[in-house]
Amino acid sequence: MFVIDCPNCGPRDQSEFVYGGEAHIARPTKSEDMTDAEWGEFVFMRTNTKGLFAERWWHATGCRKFFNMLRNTATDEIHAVYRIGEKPPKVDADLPATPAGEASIGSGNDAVKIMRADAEAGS
Amino acid sequence: MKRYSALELIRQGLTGHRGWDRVWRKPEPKESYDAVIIGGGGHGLATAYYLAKLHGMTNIAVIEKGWIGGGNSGRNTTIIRSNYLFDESAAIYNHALNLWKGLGQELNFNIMMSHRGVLNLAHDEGEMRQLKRRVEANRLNGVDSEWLDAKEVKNFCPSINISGDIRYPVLGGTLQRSGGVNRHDGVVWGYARAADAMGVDILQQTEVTGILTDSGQITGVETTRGTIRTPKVASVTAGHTSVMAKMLDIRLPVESHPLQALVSEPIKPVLNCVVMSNAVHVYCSQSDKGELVIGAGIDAQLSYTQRGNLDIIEHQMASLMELFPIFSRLRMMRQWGGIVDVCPDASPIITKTPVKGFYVNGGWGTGGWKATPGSGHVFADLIAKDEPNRIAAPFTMDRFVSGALVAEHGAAAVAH
Amino acid sequence: MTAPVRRSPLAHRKPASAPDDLLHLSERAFDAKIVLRGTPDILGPALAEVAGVEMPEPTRSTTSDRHRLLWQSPDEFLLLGPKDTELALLDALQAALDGAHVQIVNVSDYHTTLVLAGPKARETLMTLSTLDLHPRGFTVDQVAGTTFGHALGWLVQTADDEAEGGPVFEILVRWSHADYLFCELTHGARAFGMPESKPLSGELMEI
Amino acid sequence: MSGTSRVQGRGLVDRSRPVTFRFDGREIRGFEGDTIASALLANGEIMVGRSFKYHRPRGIVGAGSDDPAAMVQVGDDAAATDPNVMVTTQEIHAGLQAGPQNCWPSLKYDIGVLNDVFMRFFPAGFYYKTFMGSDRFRWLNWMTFEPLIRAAAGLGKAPSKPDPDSYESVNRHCDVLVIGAGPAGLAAATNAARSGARVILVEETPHLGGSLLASDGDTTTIGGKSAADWVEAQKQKLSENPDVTVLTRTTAFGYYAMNFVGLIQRVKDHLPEHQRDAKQPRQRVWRIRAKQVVLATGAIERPLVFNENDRPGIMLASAVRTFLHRYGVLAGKRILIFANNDSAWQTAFDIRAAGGEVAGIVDVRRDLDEGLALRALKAGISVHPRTAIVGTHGRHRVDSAFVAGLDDGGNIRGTRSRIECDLIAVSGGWNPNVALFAQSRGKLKWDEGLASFRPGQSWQEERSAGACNGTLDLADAIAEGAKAGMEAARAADFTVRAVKQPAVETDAVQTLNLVPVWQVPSGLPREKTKAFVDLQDDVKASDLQLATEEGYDSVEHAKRYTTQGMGTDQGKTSNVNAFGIMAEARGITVPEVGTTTFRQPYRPVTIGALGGQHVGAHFMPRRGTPMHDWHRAQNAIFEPVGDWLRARAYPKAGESFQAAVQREARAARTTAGLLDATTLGKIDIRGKDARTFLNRVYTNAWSKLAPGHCRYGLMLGEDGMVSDDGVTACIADDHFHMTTTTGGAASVLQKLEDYLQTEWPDLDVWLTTVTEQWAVAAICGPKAEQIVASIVDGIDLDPAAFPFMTWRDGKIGSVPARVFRVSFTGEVSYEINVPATYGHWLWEQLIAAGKPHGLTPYGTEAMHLLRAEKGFIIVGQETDGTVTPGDLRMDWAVAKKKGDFIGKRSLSRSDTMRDDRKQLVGLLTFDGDHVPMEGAQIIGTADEPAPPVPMQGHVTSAYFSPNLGRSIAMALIKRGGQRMGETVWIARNGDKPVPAKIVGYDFLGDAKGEAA
Ligand SMILES: Cc1cc2nc3c(=O)[nH]c(=O)nc-3n(C[C@H](O)[C@H](O)[C@H](O)COP(=O)(O)OP(=O)(O)OC[C@H]3O[C@@H](n4cnc5c(N)ncnc54)[C@H](O)[C@@H]3O)c2cc1C
Ligand SMILES: NC(=O)c1ccc[n+]([C@@H]2O[C@H](COP(=O)([O-])OP(=O)(O)OC[C@H]3O[C@@H](n4cnc5c(N)ncnc54)[C@H](O)[C@@H]3O)[C@@H](O)[C@H]2O)c1
Ligand SMILES: Cc1cc2nc3c(=O)[nH]c(=O)nc-3n(C[C@H](O)[C@H](O)[C@H](O)COP(=O)(O)O)c2cc1C
Ligand SMILES: [Zn+2]
Repeated sequence: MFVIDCPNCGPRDQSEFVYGGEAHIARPTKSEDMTDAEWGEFVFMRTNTKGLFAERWWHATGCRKFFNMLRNTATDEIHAVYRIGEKPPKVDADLPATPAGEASIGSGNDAVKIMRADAEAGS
Repeated sequence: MKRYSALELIRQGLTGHRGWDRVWRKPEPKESYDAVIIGGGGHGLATAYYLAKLHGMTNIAVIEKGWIGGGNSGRNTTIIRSNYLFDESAAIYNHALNLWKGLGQELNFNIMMSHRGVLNLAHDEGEMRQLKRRVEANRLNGVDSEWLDAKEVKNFCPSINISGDIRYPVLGGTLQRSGGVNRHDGVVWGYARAADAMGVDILQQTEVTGILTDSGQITGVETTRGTIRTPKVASVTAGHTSVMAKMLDIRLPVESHPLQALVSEPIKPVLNCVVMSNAVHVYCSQSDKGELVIGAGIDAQLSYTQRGNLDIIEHQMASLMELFPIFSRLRMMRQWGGIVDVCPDASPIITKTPVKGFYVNGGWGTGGWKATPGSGHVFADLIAKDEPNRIAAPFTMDRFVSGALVAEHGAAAVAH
Repeated sequence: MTAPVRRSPLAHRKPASAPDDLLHLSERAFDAKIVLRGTPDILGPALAEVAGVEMPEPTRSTTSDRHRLLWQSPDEFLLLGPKDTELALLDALQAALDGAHVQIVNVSDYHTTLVLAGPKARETLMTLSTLDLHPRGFTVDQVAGTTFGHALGWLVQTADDEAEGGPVFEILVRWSHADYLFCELTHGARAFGMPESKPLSGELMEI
Repeated sequence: MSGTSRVQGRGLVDRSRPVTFRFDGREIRGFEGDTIASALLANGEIMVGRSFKYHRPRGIVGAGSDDPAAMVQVGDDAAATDPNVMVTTQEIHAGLQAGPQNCWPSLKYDIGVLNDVFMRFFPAGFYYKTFMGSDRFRWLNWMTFEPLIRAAAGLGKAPSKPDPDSYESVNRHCDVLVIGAGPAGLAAATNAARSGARVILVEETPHLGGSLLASDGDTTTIGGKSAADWVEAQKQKLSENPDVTVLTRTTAFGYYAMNFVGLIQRVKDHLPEHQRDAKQPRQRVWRIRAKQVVLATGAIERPLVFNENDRPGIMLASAVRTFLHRYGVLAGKRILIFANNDSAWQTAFDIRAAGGEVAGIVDVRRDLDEGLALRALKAGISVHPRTAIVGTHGRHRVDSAFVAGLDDGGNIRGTRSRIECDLIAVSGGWNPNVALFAQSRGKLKWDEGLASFRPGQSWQEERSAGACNGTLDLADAIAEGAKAGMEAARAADFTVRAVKQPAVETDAVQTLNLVPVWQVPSGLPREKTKAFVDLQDDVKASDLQLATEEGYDSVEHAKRYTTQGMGTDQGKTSNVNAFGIMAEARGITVPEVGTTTFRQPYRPVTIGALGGQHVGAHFMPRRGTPMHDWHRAQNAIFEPVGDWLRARAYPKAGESFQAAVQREARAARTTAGLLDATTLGKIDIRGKDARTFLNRVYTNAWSKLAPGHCRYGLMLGEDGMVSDDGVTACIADDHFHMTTTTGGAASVLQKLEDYLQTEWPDLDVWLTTVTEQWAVAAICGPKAEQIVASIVDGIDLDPAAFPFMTWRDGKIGSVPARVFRVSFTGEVSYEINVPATYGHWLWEQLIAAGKPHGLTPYGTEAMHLLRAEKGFIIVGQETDGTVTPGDLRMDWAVAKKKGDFIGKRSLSRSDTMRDDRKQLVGLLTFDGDHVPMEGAQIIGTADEPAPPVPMQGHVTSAYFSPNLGRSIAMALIKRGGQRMGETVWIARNGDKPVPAKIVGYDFLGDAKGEAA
């Protein structure tokens, strides 16, 4: 379970929060001018990043505020929280070496160990 | 391929089991293939098998970044049923169910397909209405499905608690007798062995790291073992579907979440069927080896870690106690997680893409195991003919533009 | 028509105690409770004037002789006052904040207050709460909106651990969760000899 | 035969307290502090069960939770029996009943052993190769064989009655969590605690001390104290520190993300019934959030894999020491040692020191430590270097071993000779217990000296110390523990000075000098060699080799194909051997093979304990309204609506549910009805932009709604599908009171906050939930006005003054009340809101005031019926997430001109604009007495053709309407809106379809005009 550092209330157990999905998807203001495809893009399409990912959380039981969080979805490491409207800060993260690969440590995906990583364990 | 049989087992038993063939080769990647399938899960291997068997495409490769079956295929609770609400879903899942029936024999590999029956329980008026609607739709679609009242539920599955005292009493449920469970690893291995025997190269420990195109047409893939040329690339990567699509700058309506499951210690048979309940959130069956196999919930956040939180398991166990108080003293032996690719309408994507020669099969979320043969079958058809067939057609990406979702999510109790 | 009777959600529960004053659990119903939405700079003067309380720091509460003001979010505060003062408070606050971009809502009946006091209060709460409730982690006047098992509530510590009788916690819990929480707390404290209250159940649900 | 193997003066068992228990139907005597295992061994018994697959006899191998297979069924009570209990961890107590499992008719004579006879035909994964049916014998498929296989599989039996015990989970935060209370863990805990940090120390066994308790306490001194006294001193230090919590009989079972660690404490399992405190749970889960973790979980000895190594009587060398020193039991009368390293020699010395007989030391190594050899010589122990055990003998317990010499190639040379013995103590080396480290997602590294994996790179805030870190030397382990404890405290922001660590003097063997041997050669062909790796699941070395040859060579495939490490012990003692054997079979190194994934739990955890206290009556809150007690008192039938329980109907004595519903619904239209509507969600909305906000969240227009008025609104998701509805009242120009569906209350508020905070932060609007501030009684019917008039003050109820879709403030007695003239039934209706604490009183006043007028309380079922008569939808019943306002034929509720609102754009997509979508209509069955089933499908023909049958839609609601004297139904039907008057058929399972006419869904029409 995560401990999430609410920008207003401080570190709290994940059970107090509601996940709010991908961050920084602005609702179109001129939807009437959009094609069906463009609108479908807004409603349904997601980047679903493996790696550093900006997402929203809602502190449902506490301050009831939405905020943003930068998390490495390949390791679940939380790198930063920041307020709605702010830009994601720059952080260093242990990102997967290849698009579908695993971070050098912490991914939890021992099950899809790649040969070369196996060999590394020996050294 | 040496055929498996009881006789062969005895023959080998007498000679020290030294004469078995390798289940699949360990080929070096060729320079080029007629098609490359990314993802050596059940769906990917089934796709390869049907491409080779039904479409004569044998110069193909299945590329798997880890070991085959190491994705969701190796970590699901193997619940198989086809009692979906909408015609489109019923069609594809029932297609799969029919293929499951003879699959062990067809593959010459015992996949332990056990048609022991799947119960879906209703605990309130809303669920009763939904499930009855489903039973009726199923019946008219030719899907085996029946309604049981609470007593009939108890008769069919004696270990369930149908007492009226519990928080959400069992009011009734649906039963699909042809539903059940099977041995997930066996399915993966059976497909792999059969596909390999027809010449399909299964490349394990090979990760696709890039997809090559030339003026909007697929030309090959980059892998951790070099570049492979091919005019057709099919992604069947479940949790990693978005990652694959991103290589071609395609966004998909998919989010990848951890989904957990667990097994209890093995015990003598106590649960004779599959039990699923949405309101109380229980998915449970007992494996042939004796463990209770219990599906837990999905974590809200997306994650690629194949792990999940303890509280999900705790809630799950509290729920299990509602329906099966006699399981309280059993013990959880192992818990694990997978990465499921969830679509907003809880239906899969089987589609061509704007890039010619790039096909995507994914979005099966928490419930794609049951579709494995059907999914592979129709996807092979799509890859071979470059057009979705009747069963696959409703599942293209177009629906997220037009709005013609196959909204099992809103309409029915969908999970596993 | 009979004279109005106010009934609290836990009217059917008697205060419960564990032996040796290890723990006391009771309901304090009918506090006046007003939610104030607005920024502290706007609310501050009005609250000082009407209730004599200062604006609390985040996750803290402040008190005056009759009132307690709980921080709930940067723009949300909960004012507690004596029984039957909510309408007067409402009027006074409305007058003091007339025209400002604020919201003032009477929620006196939304919550009731559970008072949990005694040396075993922290341990009891920790059967349900994921907060760090060690005296180093949670101190007097601290406030947290959180979960207690399946119930939601606002927790505030109102007396110090060193105080006679040990620490005192108050939980503001909504009507429909009050019985559940009361019973969970007695259940969690059974090891200290607390008599257990069983959650209400037995509603007929089968036709 | 009691106590024959006890050694005087040793062990922590209390010899003044004998305990008798039953095993396999016999009385066994032991002492308080014994486990089943130590008591059995003391009585000369070692066999306890049968293996999973071949039903081979299984005995005690380990002395703790690492034992692979010595499991029994405890308790013979149908409710409180426990399968698969490890005899090595279950403490004995009076009244304990234990019996063997997985054997029939008895432990000694087991039919299942036939599997053993045919073992050669049942290699790993044999079942994948048969039972799949053939063209000729299709019936010979899995469905035929499965029941037999299932009955043979499994181990113990589940209870058949609900668990009488209770469980609990608690939360704790700490600065330093130390797992394992061996020398390293004790040093870590005491040194961390010196800093003032909050420390929790967890130990799986009943005692602190770890491996120190498994050694001769007199020959080792720590800081000048005997080992036992040192442990006692540490214990004392810890217990005096109020910031330290020590938990024994507690296992850390799961290391999760962000230093969240789950512990399982066995509170009462070791106590006899009469000593079990009813106030305590049977087991308790501790959910620990630690700033820092110190892992000091020790090392697990691994056995050697040799031919016929699974006979009862073949035991880990360290277990022999543990039984001797911790329990004062010599596990055998004549003990043979078999090893590839120095540490097992200690076992030989200890046995001699305790007066036992050592049959010899068989060691596969050529070069032995001279000092050790000398010590053996002095102790009169014969040593066989460069020798291996190649076979064993004995029916239910080993009685002798066959040994043979090894050549330099590691192959058998010369002839076999026989050594008589009743116990073989084996050691293949030590595996650092890295399970928790690996769970925390740390990276393992291969240690050549240990020939095992140990912690490499940490990922979480954690450090390993002592044997689990590969540090086997006692002094080093203590120093490492102390350092880890201090570093952990510092990392948690405490200061602590280093102090001198105690000097350690010991003559215990501290060296290892291991020569790895993954499979001891037997000189026999593979098929004749029964060299077991996983004793529980009967995985032999040959199975792993076969798997490799067949192509299941990835460690994960081999695991799944052979079931290696998939038993209840999860391969604690066997996995590394298996990896070694696979490496040899593949011709690669062990680290190249890699490990399988370590998963939670470290040791199986009771399912009930994971559920904790949140089961049964505590499962979910039963949310009730202020009027709930009244409904209960009337014996109402309830229904769950989300977490709420709502009264569904109030049948009178002897009245059926259906009759009650009909009566209630009739009364609501003929006299008056009263509904508890408290559960509706309510949101107070305030701010100068409130109207703009409502315009954006609802489909219809809100700009002109005047104060005092109410309006019905539909809410969509961005996908254009109806997601909620409700009536919102304008209180003042900048102030609204919104209602939502009961189930939607929380999600609507979240959604509104979301849009407000993230999309439209420029809007000046505040939202506050007031759902439970108000109790709501909805009274309707011809007599409603009269009844309301008799209790409400300050409101002119004249319809002209208080028209439909308005609200007024008034008073009931002295209680302020807000009354809404809205209607969900089509009847004149008043929704009276009072502060919740007056709800019960209000309800009673209405009941009393209504009595003379025939006021009848009605439940949700009649409410559903009444609204259907009037053609009002219920979100979630008429809708299912696929329904637009147009589909509901409620275009009137969608403002075309007001600008954007949530979901608007989706309504003009090609599919949502299709004209053959399903639309909501009314249905009147030709037979007015027939009430269609809700959920029934609509078809186009009078007879049901063979499937697949084209379906046109389904019945969403259906009732017998007492007010219309016939059945009514609502249905979503393709193109329904354009098919008024058409006949369709409602399919019925097994019966002829029922014809029905498509009609509008306002069944009452203008007769009851209170419609939005
Ligand atoms: C806990 C759990 C329980 C479930 N229970 C059920 C159930 O009871 N019933 C049911 O019907 N469904 C269930 N499911 C869902 C089901 O498991 C999946 O829908 C199904 O197995 C998907 O199969 P697949 O072959 O598409 O995916 P996978 O088996 O996941 O295969 C995808 C493969 O792609 C590989 N891959 C990814 N990226 C790359 C790359 N770049 N290069 C090469 N290879 C790559 C992965 O390593 C993986 O092996 C469950 C899922 C989980 C996690
Ligand atoms: N000479 C050798 O070959 C050899 C081998 C192994 C150990 N040792 C000895 O081990 C000692 C090292 O001490 P140590 O403290 O590292 O190990 P230890 O074995 O003394 O203590 C480990 C403790 O951790 C407990 N434990 C393990 N897993 C647990 C869990 N999940 N939850 C709760 N408790 C758990 C065990 O019950 C045990 O008491 C040295 O004295 C050394 O001599 C020697
Ligand atoms: C249906 C099913 C049954 C399983 N039974 C067992 C079992 O008996 N013992 C076991 O240790 N693991 C069992 N597992 C879990 C696997 O060991 C493993 O955890 C899972 O395949 C995920 O892989 P991973 O843990 O290596 O990541 C089972 C898994 C599934 C899907
Ligand atoms: Zn917060």
